[in-house]
Amino acid sequence: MAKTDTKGKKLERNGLSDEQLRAIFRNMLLQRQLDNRGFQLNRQGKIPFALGSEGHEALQAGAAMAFHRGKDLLAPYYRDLGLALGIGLTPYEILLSLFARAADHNGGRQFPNHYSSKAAGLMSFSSILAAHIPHAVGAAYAMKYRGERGRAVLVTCGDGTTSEGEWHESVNFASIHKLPIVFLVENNLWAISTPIEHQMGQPEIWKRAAGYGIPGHRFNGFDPIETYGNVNEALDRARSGGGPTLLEGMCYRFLAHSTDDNDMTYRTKEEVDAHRKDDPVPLFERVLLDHEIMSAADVEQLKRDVLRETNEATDRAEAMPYPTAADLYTHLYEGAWKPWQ
Amino acid sequence: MATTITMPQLGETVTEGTVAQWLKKPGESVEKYEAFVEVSTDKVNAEVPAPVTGTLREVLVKEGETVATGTPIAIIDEVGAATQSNAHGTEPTQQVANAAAAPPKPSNGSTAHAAPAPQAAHTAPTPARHAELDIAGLEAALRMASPAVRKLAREHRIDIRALQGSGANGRVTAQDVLTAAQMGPAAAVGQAIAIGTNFGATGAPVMPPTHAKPPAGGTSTYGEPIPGTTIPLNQARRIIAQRMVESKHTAPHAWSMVEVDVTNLWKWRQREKDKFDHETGGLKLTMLPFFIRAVVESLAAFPLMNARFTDEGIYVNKDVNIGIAIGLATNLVVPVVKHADQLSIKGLAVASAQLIDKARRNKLGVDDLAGGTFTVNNNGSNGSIASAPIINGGQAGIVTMEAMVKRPVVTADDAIAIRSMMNVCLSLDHRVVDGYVASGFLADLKRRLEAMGPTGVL
Amino acid sequence: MAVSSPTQTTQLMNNVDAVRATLYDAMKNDPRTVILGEDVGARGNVFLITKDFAKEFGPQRVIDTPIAEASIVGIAVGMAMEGLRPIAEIQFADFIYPAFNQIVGEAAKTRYRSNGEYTCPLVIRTPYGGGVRGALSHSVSIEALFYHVPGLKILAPAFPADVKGLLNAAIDDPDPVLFLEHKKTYRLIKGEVPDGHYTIPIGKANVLKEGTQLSVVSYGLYVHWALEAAQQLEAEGISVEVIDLRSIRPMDRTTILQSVEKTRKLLIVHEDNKFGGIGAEISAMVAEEALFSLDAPIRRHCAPDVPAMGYAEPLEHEYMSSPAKIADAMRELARF
Amino acid sequence: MATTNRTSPPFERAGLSDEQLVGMLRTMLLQRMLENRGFQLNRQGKIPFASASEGHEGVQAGAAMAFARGRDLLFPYYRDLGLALGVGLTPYEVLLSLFARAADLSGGRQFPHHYASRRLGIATISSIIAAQLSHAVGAAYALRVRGEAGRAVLTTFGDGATSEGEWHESVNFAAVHKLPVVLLCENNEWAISTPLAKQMGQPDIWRRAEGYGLPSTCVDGMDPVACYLAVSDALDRARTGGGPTLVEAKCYRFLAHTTDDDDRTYRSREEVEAHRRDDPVPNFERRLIEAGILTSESLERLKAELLAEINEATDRAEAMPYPGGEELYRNVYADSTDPWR
Repeated sequence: MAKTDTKGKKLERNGLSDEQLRAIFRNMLLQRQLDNRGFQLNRQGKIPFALGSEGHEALQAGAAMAFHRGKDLLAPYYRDLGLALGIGLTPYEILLSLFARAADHNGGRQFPNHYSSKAAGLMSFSSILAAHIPHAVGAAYAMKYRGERGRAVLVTCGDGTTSEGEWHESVNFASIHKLPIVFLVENNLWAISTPIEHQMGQPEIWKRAAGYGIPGHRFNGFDPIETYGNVNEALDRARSGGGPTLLEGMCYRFLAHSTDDNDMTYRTKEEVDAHRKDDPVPLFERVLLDHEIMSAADVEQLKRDVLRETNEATDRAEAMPYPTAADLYTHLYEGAWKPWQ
Repeated sequence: MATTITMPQLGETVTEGTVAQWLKKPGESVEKYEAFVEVSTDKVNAEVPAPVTGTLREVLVKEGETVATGTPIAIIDEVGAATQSNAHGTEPTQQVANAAAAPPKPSNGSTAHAAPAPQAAHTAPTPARHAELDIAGLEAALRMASPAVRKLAREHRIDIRALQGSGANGRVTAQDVLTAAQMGPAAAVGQAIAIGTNFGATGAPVMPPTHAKPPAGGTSTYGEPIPGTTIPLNQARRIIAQRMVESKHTAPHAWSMVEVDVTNLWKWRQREKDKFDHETGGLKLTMLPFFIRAVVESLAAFPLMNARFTDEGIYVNKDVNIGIAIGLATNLVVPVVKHADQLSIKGLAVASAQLIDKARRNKLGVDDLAGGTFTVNNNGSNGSIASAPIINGGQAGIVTMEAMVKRPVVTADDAIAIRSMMNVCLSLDHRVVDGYVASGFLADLKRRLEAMGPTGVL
Repeated sequence: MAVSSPTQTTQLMNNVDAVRATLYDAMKNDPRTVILGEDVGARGNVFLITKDFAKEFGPQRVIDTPIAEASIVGIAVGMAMEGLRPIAEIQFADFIYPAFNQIVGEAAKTRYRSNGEYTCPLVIRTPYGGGVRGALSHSVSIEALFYHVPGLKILAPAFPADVKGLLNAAIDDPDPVLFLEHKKTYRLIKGEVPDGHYTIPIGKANVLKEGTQLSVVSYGLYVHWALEAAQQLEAEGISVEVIDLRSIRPMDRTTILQSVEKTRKLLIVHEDNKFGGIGAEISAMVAEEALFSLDAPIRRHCAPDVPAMGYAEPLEHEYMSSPAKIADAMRELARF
Repeated sequence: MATTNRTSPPFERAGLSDEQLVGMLRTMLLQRMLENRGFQLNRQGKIPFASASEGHEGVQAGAAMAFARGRDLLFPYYRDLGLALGVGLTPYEVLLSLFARAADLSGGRQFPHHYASRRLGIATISSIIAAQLSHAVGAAYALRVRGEAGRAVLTTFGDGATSEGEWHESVNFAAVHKLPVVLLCENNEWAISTPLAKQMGQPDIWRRAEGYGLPSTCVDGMDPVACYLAVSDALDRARTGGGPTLVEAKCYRFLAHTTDDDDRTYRSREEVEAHRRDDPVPNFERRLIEAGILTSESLERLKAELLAEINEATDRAEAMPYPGGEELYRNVYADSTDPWR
């Protein structure tokens, strides 16, 4: 897997400004901090469940930077904390979702990390793998049908999801109609306990693109800049009527699938540690330092800010009320819930 | 010691009662005067208060079972009393059997004639096997009674067992109950005139044991009369038959009729009715109170008409209590206006209206039904212009108001005029009075009625 | 017909015409409306319901999809989330199972799981039902599999005027609606259909025939047969009330109860098999709400509990009811 | 487009004996004559429904010849009359299915051409597109688990079926486990009224194979010998542990989808006539005559024999009884049909 250039060599920044690079890094730190907070709260017994996206930070921060807020739509899956943050969700909103408070976007109905925000262009999705992909394709169809140039849909999923029939049906439909959509697979090599080699007969998801007649690319998802470059190019193609692209970003799932999972039952510590060497957060930190985009002091300050922000958001969210029992009955249909009239 | 409780006689001439519901279960304690059983009879239903304080030891009559008055129905162990030998338990039950085997003579004789019972499972064909068959019939009928049938039967106070089911396997259908309910009054009209004040005359329902509060009153109802089949007797019909025969056999009936010009009375009533309705908050002013007024005045003039025959002699009643026959949808009851001679027309109007209302709401109690000395029947409401009513046992006579019809009549001054004419019929017990008195009474009544209106003070 | 009024001009249509006319108006009047499904475009649907739509409205609005039912519904869900008014077609109800998750797990939950932020105004049309020699995979009834699902609405009109009024209501509805069209009635049933746009309220049953001795509740093809049977019985002096549910979820409690309280006997007739069918819910509801109106056990006259009707004529005949079979069921209950 | 690699090669018998070659022609003729009979009976009002596979004779006769009777398993779809005949189904059995008689293999339950015969190794199928794929893969897995080397599963499907999620899921699973299954696509360019261009984003189904890590071949489906070669290679690979192969045979559907369909509504006569030039039946007749394997006389005799056989089978089948109504309740479960206990 290609490593990001370090000190000495010129930094290929794919047109990203220092400010954007710092924003990406901030997103990555925030993401890791919030993931960590979720696990802490779970171990404290304050929340029943949390999901980790550790290892996906660079991929998600880079992809989010290519996303046009207010124009593009994001159809994510449940491991997209960084994408959600990157397109505008606040730590407070993330914690409302973790605490399942009434003020959460979904009124505390959904699992953590199942964000939806019409304002942010973040489509509602369920925990069912690949179920959101046809929705993204439908949304892309709506854009194309209305002739909305300059808009595209970014739909993400893990490697395991590519085995779902709906993934195939969706990519096929999008390719037939040349829809403005980017299929971004965050290949972290593990579907809970199923490794990629049990997921497919050959390990490269991007190769499926040819079978649909669309472009496909694979990139190093540990490198936010490379990620940005690929996603940005694909989104631009989609926005300008060039049709769909299948992207495969390689990363790794450092943590267990969720707080309910023990990954040591199916993979070795050695394997995890081997990948730790590629951990995108310290890696990118070094890049920023080497190229003097941030000073060590800046980094420390940033980390403190992120922690403070996370702590404040935690306290604020925890203090918010739960939904009431009556909320169970709202928003089933427009109007009253009546199986009998 | 143990006290045996017997089926009370709720109202004169009532010969049997039905245990509607046990309010206490064996083993439960009961205070003196505390209601412990609900009994319904031909005419009324009532909660029976305990005569002593103690524990209900044993229940001798099942819910829904009908037994003769005086039959032991329960045993209460008085507080502190040692439990008695179960002779008390068994003996009374034998009494039930005996009571059933040997009911009052007249009923036995009378019903025996008209009591073929092809549908034994649905009714008690003869008093002789009455008690036990009621239970069998009860079970058979109730086993197949749908929720709707049970509900309708309650509403209309129909004895499901008495009906001939038109459904599969003779099941009583909801429609059967409704048909019966509609036929009720029609079936009752014939005897209504005669049995007006006879409290035992119409049948009481035997309600399902599941039923909580059996309403008062009752009716004798029938399924579709199917030619070539025999409609089984129910309790009510038996008693009606018994009363008719009894009265007709014991009291030699004499009959007479006069024609009355009620043109002015009618005008008067028309003039007063709206004002009356308004003043009384909606009570209806009918011809009945005017008629009763005239009757009580005539009775005052002819006290022998307000008497009854006894072996010791003719007992002349102190009070003038007028029974009014009221036909209901499913029944005919005869509540009594007490001291009718002390009431103005308006008073009579209110009193009768209240009784009618009570009757319609099944709220008549024993007192409302007891003590009649003479009976008035507004038979004309059925369109009849003449009828030969049968006297009610223990009274000297009964008068009917027949239908009022407009007819051309020759007036005193030989003119021909359209007048509202009404026949008044009288049946009297010839043992009490003779034709001379009777015709005098009728002439007096006619004069009073024709003198009423077109104006006056109610 | 409930919707006809003397002032309205009407046209004689069969159910295919009614669906077509309604879809046509929807396409004409609302550019947000798109139709997607297998063979809906060039072929104009296998029953020719969308005949020539593609020519008039273009392939962008009349989408011939690949053979992929899960995504037909799933893509429609996404379209609905993003402001289109998709009308998805499942070519035969028998093909709907791959889309089960998209209908039950996604469409029906979209509004709920987003706490009202996202909605799914979607119509899924599908021809269902037998009697057309459709064998095991072109004749099933699917309503019982879906009417258990909160968040979904299910309609099954039987008459052309109802088809139009309810399909309009479904298209206007802000929530997902499964719209069932009985394929045997497609060309068999004709009726006057009012001109112009009108809707029939979802959840309102229709008393097709008043009666006093027996209530019959049905929908779809069997409503027509129940009506025919009821007329037979009328001649025999048995007065039967026939109710066309039209809407399966939500369902019209009031009309059913009023009828049962009047007739005291209830017969539910449907083509779907009995066990856990629509009749089960109606029976339970009536038992809960109107026990003391019942003068007989509630009866259900439904298909036998076998997976589907066989292809051979006698197998289909055995599976399907008929006016005669329904009349017998009515007589038996009336006799009770 | 599909007509590309259709260059009719110099006569290649691929090691097939004269008898085998004539056997293939016999199957092809029988298939076409039986289908014609199906349409005749439908137009006579004697049967409610018939479907056609005219244009598929070549690929089916060739594939059937590669199929090892008594060893391999066949999971066909509803357009595989020729395959069924080729693996041993008799015209009489086909006509019982058309007439839906009690003696039919499905007892008259199934649509025509939904054959199932343990004797011949033909699995039971529904009319549901692509539903047989996962079954075939499961059967192949069973062969693998039971260690039955030398056996393979042949499953067939149309081009439209490749769009189904189940197709994707099944191919992927077969690839992951290197199962002994051959996935034969009879690409006739039309899914009822939907042309290939609306079925997928590029015209070659075989190109999908790489995305699953499968070998694939594409053959002229109008050439029975070429199809025999491709399918027998694939089957041999499968039987010897070489895993699955995706074979695309490009053919054409000459007739409407079924007796209920009118293809004039969606395709031009010109298109159909253009493909008639590639009609496999006359072409193969000519090739056998040119190769001196048949004379026009022996060919006529063969046709006369087949027609007599079909006529006889028609009369026999028609004379057979329908299943009784009670048959409806059989075989719902092993035991009672009653849902209550």
